[in-house]
Amino acid sequence: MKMIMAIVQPNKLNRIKKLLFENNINRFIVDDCFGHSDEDSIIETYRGVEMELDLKHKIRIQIAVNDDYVDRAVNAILQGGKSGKIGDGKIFVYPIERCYRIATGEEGETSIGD
Amino acid sequence: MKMIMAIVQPNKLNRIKKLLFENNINRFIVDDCFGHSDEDSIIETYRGVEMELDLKHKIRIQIAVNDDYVDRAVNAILQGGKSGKIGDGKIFVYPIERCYRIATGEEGETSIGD
Amino acid sequence: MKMIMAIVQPNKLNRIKKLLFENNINRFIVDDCFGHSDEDSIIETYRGVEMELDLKHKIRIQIAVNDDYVDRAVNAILQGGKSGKIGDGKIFVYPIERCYRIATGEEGETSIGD
Amino acid sequence: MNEFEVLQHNLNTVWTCLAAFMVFFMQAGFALVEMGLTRAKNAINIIMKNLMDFSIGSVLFFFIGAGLMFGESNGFFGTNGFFLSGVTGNDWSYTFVLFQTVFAATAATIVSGAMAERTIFTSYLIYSIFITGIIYPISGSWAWGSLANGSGWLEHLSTGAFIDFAGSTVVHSLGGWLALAGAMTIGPRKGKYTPKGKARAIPGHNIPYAALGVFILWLSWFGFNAGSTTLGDGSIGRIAFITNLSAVMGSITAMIYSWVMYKKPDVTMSLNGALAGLVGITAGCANVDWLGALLIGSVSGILVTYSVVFIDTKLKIDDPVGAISVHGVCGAWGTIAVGLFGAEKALGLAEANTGLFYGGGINQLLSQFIGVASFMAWGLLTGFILFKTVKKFVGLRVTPDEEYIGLDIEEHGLEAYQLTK
Amino acid sequence: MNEFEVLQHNLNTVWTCLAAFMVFFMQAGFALVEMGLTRAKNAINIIMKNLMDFSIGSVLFFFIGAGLMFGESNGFFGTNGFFLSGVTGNDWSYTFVLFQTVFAATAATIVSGAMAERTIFTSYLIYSIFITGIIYPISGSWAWGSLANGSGWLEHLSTGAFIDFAGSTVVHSLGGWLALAGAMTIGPRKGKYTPKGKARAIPGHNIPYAALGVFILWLSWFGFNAGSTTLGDGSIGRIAFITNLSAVMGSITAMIYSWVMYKKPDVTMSLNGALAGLVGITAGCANVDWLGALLIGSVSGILVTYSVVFIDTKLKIDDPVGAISVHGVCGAWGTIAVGLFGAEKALGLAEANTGLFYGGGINQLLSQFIGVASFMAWGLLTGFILFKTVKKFVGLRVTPDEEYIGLDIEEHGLEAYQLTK
Amino acid sequence: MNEFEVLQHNLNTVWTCLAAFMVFFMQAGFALVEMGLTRAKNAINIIMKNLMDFSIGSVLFFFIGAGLMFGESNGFFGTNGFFLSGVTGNDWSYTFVLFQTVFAATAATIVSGAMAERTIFTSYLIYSIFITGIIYPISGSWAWGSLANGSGWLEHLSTGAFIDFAGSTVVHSLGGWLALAGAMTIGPRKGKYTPKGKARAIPGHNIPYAALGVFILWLSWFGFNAGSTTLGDGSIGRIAFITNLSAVMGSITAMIYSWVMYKKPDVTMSLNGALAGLVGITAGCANVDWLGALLIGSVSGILVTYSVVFIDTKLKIDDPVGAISVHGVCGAWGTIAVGLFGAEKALGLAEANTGLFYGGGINQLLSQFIGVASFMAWGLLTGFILFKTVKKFVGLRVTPDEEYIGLDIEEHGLEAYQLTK
Ligand SMILES: Nc1ncnc2c1ncn2[C@@H]1O[C@H](COP(=O)(O)OP(=O)(O)O)[C@@H](O)[C@H]1O
Ligand SMILES: Nc1ncnc2c1ncn2[C@@H]1O[C@H](COP(=O)(O)OP(=O)(O)O)[C@@H](O)[C@H]1O
Ligand SMILES: Nc1ncnc2c1ncn2[C@@H]1O[C@H](COP(=O)(O)OP(=O)(O)O)[C@@H](O)[C@H]1O
Repeated sequence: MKMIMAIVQPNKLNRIKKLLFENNINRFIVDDCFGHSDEDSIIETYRGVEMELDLKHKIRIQIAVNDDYVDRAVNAILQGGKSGKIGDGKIFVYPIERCYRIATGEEGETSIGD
Repeated sequence: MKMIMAIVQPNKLNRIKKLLFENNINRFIVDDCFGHSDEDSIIETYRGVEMELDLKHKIRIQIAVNDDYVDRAVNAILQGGKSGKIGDGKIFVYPIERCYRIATGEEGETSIGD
Repeated sequence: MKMIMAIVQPNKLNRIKKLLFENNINRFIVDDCFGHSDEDSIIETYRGVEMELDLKHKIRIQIAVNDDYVDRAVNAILQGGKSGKIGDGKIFVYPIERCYRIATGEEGETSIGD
Repeated sequence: MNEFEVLQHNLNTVWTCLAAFMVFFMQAGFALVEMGLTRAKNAINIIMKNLMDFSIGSVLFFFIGAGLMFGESNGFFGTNGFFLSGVTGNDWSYTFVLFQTVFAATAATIVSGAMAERTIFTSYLIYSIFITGIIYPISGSWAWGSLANGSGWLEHLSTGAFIDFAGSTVVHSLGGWLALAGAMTIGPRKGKYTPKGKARAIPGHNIPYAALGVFILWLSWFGFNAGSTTLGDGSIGRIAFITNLSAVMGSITAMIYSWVMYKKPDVTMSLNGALAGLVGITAGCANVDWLGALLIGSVSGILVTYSVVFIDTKLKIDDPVGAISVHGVCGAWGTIAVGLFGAEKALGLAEANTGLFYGGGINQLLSQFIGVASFMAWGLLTGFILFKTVKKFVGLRVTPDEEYIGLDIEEHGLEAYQLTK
Repeated sequence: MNEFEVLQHNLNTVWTCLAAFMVFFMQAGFALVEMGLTRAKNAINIIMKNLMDFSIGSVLFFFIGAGLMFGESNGFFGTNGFFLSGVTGNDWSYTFVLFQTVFAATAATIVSGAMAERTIFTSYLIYSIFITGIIYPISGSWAWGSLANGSGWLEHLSTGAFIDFAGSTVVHSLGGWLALAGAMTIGPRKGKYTPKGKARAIPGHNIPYAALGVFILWLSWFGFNAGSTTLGDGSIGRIAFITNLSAVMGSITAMIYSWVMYKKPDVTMSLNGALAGLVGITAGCANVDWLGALLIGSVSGILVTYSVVFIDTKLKIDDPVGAISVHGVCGAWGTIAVGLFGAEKALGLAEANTGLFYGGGINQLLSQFIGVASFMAWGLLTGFILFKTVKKFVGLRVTPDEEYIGLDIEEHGLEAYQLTK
Repeated sequence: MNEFEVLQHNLNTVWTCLAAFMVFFMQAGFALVEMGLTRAKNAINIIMKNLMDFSIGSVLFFFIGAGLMFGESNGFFGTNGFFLSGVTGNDWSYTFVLFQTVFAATAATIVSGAMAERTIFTSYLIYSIFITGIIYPISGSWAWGSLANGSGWLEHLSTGAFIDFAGSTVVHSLGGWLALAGAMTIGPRKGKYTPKGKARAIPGHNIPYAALGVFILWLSWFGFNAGSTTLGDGSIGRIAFITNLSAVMGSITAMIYSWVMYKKPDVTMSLNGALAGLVGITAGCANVDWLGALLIGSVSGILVTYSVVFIDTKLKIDDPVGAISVHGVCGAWGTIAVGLFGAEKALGLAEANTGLFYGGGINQLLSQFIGVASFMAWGLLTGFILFKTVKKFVGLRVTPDEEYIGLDIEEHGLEAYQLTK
């Protein structure tokens, strides 16, 4: 079992969601985060004093999948999240050892999705 | 050392916290996230136009523990988070290799908790 | 490749950012979370009824790095996040198996940073 | 009318209209206070309730309520002047009815606060209709009927006419008792009490809204009280002054009391204290002197703080915004206080003072008690009948799931905030 | 002037000034409604637009607009009284011009809502200048010129003078038609329609702001309508009453209609409904009776809801706040309705009623149509010329990137909220 | 009084009361501006400060301040009329004192902004008491004593009476100088300056609040300035007009100046500009013509922007909301400007103009300088004594930890927002 964590542009979320559904991946979580990379920082002036807005709003997606679903999920995100420009984001994959479904208490591969 | 990440219903947080404390697990972080699963999406109409609210508000709990604490923590969450209905959430366990306590700089098993 | 996740005090973020940049670590994400540890809970009274504020506002930093960057990153956080008091936070390191840059689709060590 | 009278009449119209506009603005104030002191997931529902009780209430009061309240009375309620028949063709009547309408809407809005975060929207509309259309105007006619064509029994007590100048009892405490009946019938919000019955705090989601709401209400209250003269004459400055003095004392004593009792100066209690001072002085704002105002306000501020905690933790009645304490308890107190501090002679308004402490004997105090008691009885009686009936036939309370998810999504299909998009 | 006249004049000044202050407050109301119904990332831009169109508009109207609108007319616009030459040395003129200025600012502000979230700030300033300085006062002179020294052709129609008491058409529907031209010229927001042209919902970010804005506008509208007498006399109570009745009916019917059509009582539609009722009654608030007000408001509430959805999903014109429907459509409806419900005789204002349904024949209705049509033609014509010209020479729309990141950061270098710091 | 006089008196009462209500509403405006321009973690503290300085200030001014300011003067301050002894039994006095009270509260509130986010609440209460109860009324008596029974030395200068019609100096710049003393004594917020002394930006947490606050203040200012006639006569329209003209010019020039200097039109500067224009015109709103207003406002807008940056980055005094610049600097400028632009003759108010540029010679300008200088000296002197004393005996500043966590939790035990629950 793997966890996929992706950092993407907020305006790509809907496209990625659609592609995930099409690939039969229906379980994930999403939240807001703020990222720094080589994207230009914005320098603004507040009441005459400079300030640097160096953290850009991004969306973080987390998907736990069985091993055979990893590629599909990654591809869906790669495809849906791409504009080809710096700032498009990253995907990270890391192992998980156990998974439980709280509603039933069941453990293991079947608990991750349907 | 393991990291336990759980996605639970917001109204279960207090119960889970209580059970964790009872099991002597006193260190964790909590934040808001938005999840999609088989739970029904809500279709609403905004100014005559349909919109789908397919992301439900969830709470994410993250707990880093030494190996002998994993089962206790998982059980506390399974018990506290359960209503038996779809939407109750998931628990994922994955390995961590190192842990540091910032206040002291110490590394390793002792740094994770007391 | 490793993922470094740190929980730190909000007022230390700027110092940590500066140290990361100095160590040539320019890619990370940051968000808000709420943590519980041995730090004292605050007991407040709202309209004559006691309530416990036992979750403190913290900042979570996540940095994915190649193996040779781990120590630098950890040290930067240890140094920048330290005040020596309880509540300073934790750093966790865990393995990641794959990494993709969405803009280019490239995979592997080069995709993680420059 | 001679020219002077025409001019004074025009001035009265200008003044009363402006006061009515200010009282209208109370709807915004109440909505903000109620939203601020409850959770984000129910904010839209609160907006809808405030918008709709004013809207439906206006129509009903125009057509029915005004007749019940100000028509020729059968002793118990007015019997003519329905469907604006008393209004058309007379400019002053429009002004008067408009002013009275915005008052009527207040009573229903008070109830909204005490039953917030768990009431079915349809049921809310239904009981609002009865409150503004029937319950409020009938009892209103007892005390205020003679302002137009009616004649209420409380105006003819043998102990002297019941005094409630701008409505501590007629409007506010009636609303408070209805709120009490409502909050008891519907029960507390999920999670408000532990299984063992200990009260839990459910903090409001936006204290700045509550504060802005209180400032708006305070502003509006100048119209409420000083406007109740419906006369643009010299007395309005005094009434406004007296009103303000009570309000500021209410906020001061509530702050001090909460500081002493709960260790920190509590913002929501201080805000409630200001409202309590305003509710308290509403009955006597034209009849008491500055010392009276000072005392009425000071007591109100303490009373409201004590009462909020008592109702919440001892009676275990869940009133998210403190409506019962602010409007019911302090409204009653302020009305009774006129029997203690009535200073008409000292103010040059009458031959003698009516207040017990001002040498007026016990009579006025008795009248005040009779008035307060009859409104309390009426409010609780009609309230329980109304809410139990609605509960039986339509249901009063949303399902636990709806309550958990929030009325905004469940009843109105929208969330109040989308702050990160 | 004799003493009575002096006093009445003073009273008129007090009344008109207070009404002007209230109308000024509309700027806050419009800003809140527009912010509430759009996304957080453009809130500061909306604030700047409202602040600046009022500021620049005030100066322009003082110096130029007032002359064009109220100077001696060449039949098409006023030709003197520029640079305050008609004002100085006459106290009443200051009051009058101040009152008219706050009206003029409204027209530009209406456009702002329909073009929100995608317009270049500089371009906004430019077209605002033309609207408040030239477009609005010229057409305004046609209907209202004779309030001062002018004389408009719509005041001398052979079918009888066009009636638009407080500006359903002169102010609101003109603004609405300009908004239509603007929204069409600039095109929809990114993501508003799917590639296949299906409308997508872009929910507002802060419904409580929208609600507070509506309450503020409602309050201000009492000044807008009743203040348009510029006379402190008995009629203002009636006008305020009539205004309120239409507003409440608008919110009620909009709520019901949205409930029936879209399954839940929709908060933003109900709020729009109240505004629609207010816009609708503005033309006839001094000329219709309560039945007329009831019907005008009721129709407005339904009309606005229908129109918002129609414009959004059928015409595919993106108007984030519904400005075209509220101000354009309901303004036109309300103006025409005066030809249906004009009840001057019944109200004791004139020899005969003018409304078709009140026995006044077809003439007034024709006048109303002529008025509405000429403002519509003027608004669309000048609007398209203006927006196309600005588009050509300065550009109207921010880049897709700027639109995506938000105008607050891109145009003003600041985010509206920092809630977690 | 004959019947005319009675009517005029009634009209004056209505007008002055309404103006007082509007000025009261400034408290909401100031609270919103201050909250909006500071961080979320201190919002409740700001609410409490505004509520309490008005509440405590009202009581103090009623009982003590009014006597010091308007009692018979010993040359330096009033010596009778304490404890409302001058008020009771006279309707007009209530109105007058109410109006003056809401002014007095303003001075203390101004200080609050400059010392925001780091002051101990108890210390705030203490110094508020001294400002409203003693410092403000004493200097107030110098310039305004003769409005009632007093007689101030600034009213009898050999160069002619000091003119400060509605309080650019008496209220605003006094508040500004006290704020300067306070901000200097307490020192900058943690993190405001780098170790090397470079200013850092600490953006406000809710710009929409700041904007709503400015609109509310602007509305209230019409009451502040035009109400200062305490006469419902023709002049109020002119005063309101002049006031508005200066405000709009302030916001325009501040926007342009910030645009030129810092590349983008800055919203908080534009909002400050409007306030600066209002503060600037307050002294001369009854004495200057439109050209004067235009210039006073334009200069105010630039001055405030320049001054905010200068005080922040050069003097390194941390004033989160710009109170010193808006009220102190622009108040002084506006007062001096009366000596430049006084146009009494042109306005038909007096035999001759007093302004230097209007042919009035240098005398009035000298009087204005004397007035401004004496208030500045008084404000700084009493301010430093007051703040240093409080600092010594009670402490002025919260601990670094409290400042870091926020005053809301630390001083009041509650957070302002719970948006995700
Ligand atoms: N190594 C990393 N660790 C954590 N977050 C990263 C990393 N690389 C990129 N991100 C996140 O992804 C966002 C987008 O990155 P992007 O600019 O596309 O990366 P790159 O410049 O490497 O192509 C950044 O704002 C940052 O939040
Ligand atoms: N495989 C997964 N990966 C990421 N998040 C998940 C996964 N499965 C469930 N979740 C999260 O947990 C929440 C509750 O899931 P639930 O509906 O109880 O899952 P299931 O339908 O599998 O029982 C979902 O809203 C989603 O946010
Ligand atoms: N084992 C853990 N798992 C998850 N979060 C932790 C853990 N230990 C500490 N934290 C987080 O770090 C924050 C600061 O911890 P701190 O009080 O410095 O830890 P300690 O008391 O162990 O030194 C806590 O509020 C909590 O959110």
